[in-house]
Amino acid sequence: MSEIIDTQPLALVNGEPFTDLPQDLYIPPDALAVYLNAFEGPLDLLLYLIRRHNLDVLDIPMADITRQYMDYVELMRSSRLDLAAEYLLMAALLIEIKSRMLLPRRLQEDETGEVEDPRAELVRRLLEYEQMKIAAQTVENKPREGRDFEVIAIWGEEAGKLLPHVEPGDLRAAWLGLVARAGAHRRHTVGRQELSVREAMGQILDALQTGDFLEFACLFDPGKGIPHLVVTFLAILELARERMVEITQSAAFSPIYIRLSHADQ
Amino acid sequence: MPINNISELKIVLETALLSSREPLLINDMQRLFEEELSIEFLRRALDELRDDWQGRGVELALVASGWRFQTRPEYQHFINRLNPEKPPKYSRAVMETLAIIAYKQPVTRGDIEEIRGVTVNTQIIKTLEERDWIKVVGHRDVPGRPALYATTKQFLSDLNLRALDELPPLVELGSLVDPNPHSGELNLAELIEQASDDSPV
Amino acid sequence: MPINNISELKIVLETALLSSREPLLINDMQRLFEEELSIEFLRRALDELRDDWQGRGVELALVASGWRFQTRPEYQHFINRLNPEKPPKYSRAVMETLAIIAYKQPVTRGDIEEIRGVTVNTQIIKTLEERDWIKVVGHRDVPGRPALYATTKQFLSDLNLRALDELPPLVELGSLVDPNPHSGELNLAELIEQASDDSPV
Repeated sequence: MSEIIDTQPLALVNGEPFTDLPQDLYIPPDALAVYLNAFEGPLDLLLYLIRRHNLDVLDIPMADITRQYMDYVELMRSSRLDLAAEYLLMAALLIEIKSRMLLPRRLQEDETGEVEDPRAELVRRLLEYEQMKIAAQTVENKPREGRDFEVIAIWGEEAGKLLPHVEPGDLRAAWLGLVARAGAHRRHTVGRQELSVREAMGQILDALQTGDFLEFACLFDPGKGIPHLVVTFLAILELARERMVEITQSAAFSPIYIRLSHADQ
Repeated sequence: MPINNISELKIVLETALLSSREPLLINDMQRLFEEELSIEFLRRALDELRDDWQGRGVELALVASGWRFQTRPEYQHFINRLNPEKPPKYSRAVMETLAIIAYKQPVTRGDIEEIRGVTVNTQIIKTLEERDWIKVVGHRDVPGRPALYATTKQFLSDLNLRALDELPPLVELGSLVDPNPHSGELNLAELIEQASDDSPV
Repeated sequence: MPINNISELKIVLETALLSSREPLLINDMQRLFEEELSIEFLRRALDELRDDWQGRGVELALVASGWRFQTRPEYQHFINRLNPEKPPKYSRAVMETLAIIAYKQPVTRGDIEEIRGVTVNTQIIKTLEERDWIKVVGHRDVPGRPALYATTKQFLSDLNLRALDELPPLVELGSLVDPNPHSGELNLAELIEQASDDSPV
């Protein structure tokens, strides 16, 4: 959301009591981006405007709707152009329809014998979209496995014998599910570098399992290249920071020893 | 161990259905027995079994991929208390895409974009594919040969449906006018709330 | 929905036990109900339930990790005649615990609980240890000296990975999954706060 909002004027929104909206539905620019996030696209916004005014979709007053729609798009354009692209396209369409309606009607009939209304195509799209919007809600409300009911599969010998299969992608999916549940504000990024360090931490702890002191230098394998040495070093620092290992050195330049914290206990 | 009567048959069917991870078709159930049992006999046993489970927290249901035991939604709140984790809620974009595929299948991504008026994020398609609710069933014979998507049996089963035609019919919107005429005085918070609320009507 | 009598209690227990992937302890079962039910009451209901299931192909059994429904061995040969089943799946709880250990190792149980927001069942850790996918690699130097878990070589080879950094990178899911299940209840202040937050939603 942040990308489509200037943080500075946002305070203004908070500062001003926007409780009553005038008839033309003017929305302050800073709130607009927030507001637009609630829409799935230009059709959704257009539908909303029409529904808000309690207009019959089949009889859209093009001039009013176009003007209002343009107000939105103009506001949007000033804050974020790429988001506005699809909305601009719709604006162009609205204006085209409007201008065609201003032209003298060509008394040209189509196959069904009706005079072509420039709004027809837009109306068709709006109705189709709204129909799908309602359908989406219907599908959402249907009882769903895992949310509204569970499938039964009790323990059997066969099931006990076979071990579940796990793919790396399943782990990622599990993690993403976690992040989604944890909420929008917490961001868990684990970079490749951090992972390597985490892995090295595990390996070092493993090497220290005996509880004995190991010499600092033993933990490094120069054959694996400089990145590996750096990662190992970072891992040791991280282990020390998280107080998982003790690092001791009796005097300057004497060997450095590492062991598990409280290995003697 | 031959099956002598319907009670014995019901016990075996119940055991198999309770322990199977996947729904069972009548064909599958015929394979449970050494002797050949007629479909009518199995069908009758299943109907009786379904009646036997009336009034319990678990029911025997027939869905797209076969017969299965499942909990009744009325008992979900007990189970949820045991397991406080909530399954993810899909965004409106995902649900709209799913609805279009379900009702208009087979469709290409372009078809979906045409209806929604916005580009369809690849991630949306992926999410639905990973859930095993949609799949590619072919390609349209136009330049670029775009993939045609359709819903899966899994989708129907997960929504407790036997077939696509059990989805509620689409609402005809010929002259639909907002049933909630607004008062004229609007409040921004309310506006946003309404707009972010999923219910369209 | 308060529990008025033992029949109602039995229905709920049966539903929970049939749908749970892991055995349930009496403690777990107490969590099913809003009101506090005594262990004796639950115990009595379980005994009755066990009796009710006499003579069926499925039994209610008390195993080391709790109560569960399981198929009676005498009926196994029927089930074996069905196709070899698809391998079972780990529950979401197990998968998430594994994901946290894999991506954040070494971690304590407390770390896992903090990320998942729920307590970690001992059974989950046991399942992963028995699979030889995780192990204790040390203890954190804080009160209680909790065990630090990390993934094993076995885990990498079973997942066909050479090193941990071959795990799929974690890309943010964007807004596909609604992070806020109560989006209907959003108010303006909250929305603006979210919008000004730097973290992507």
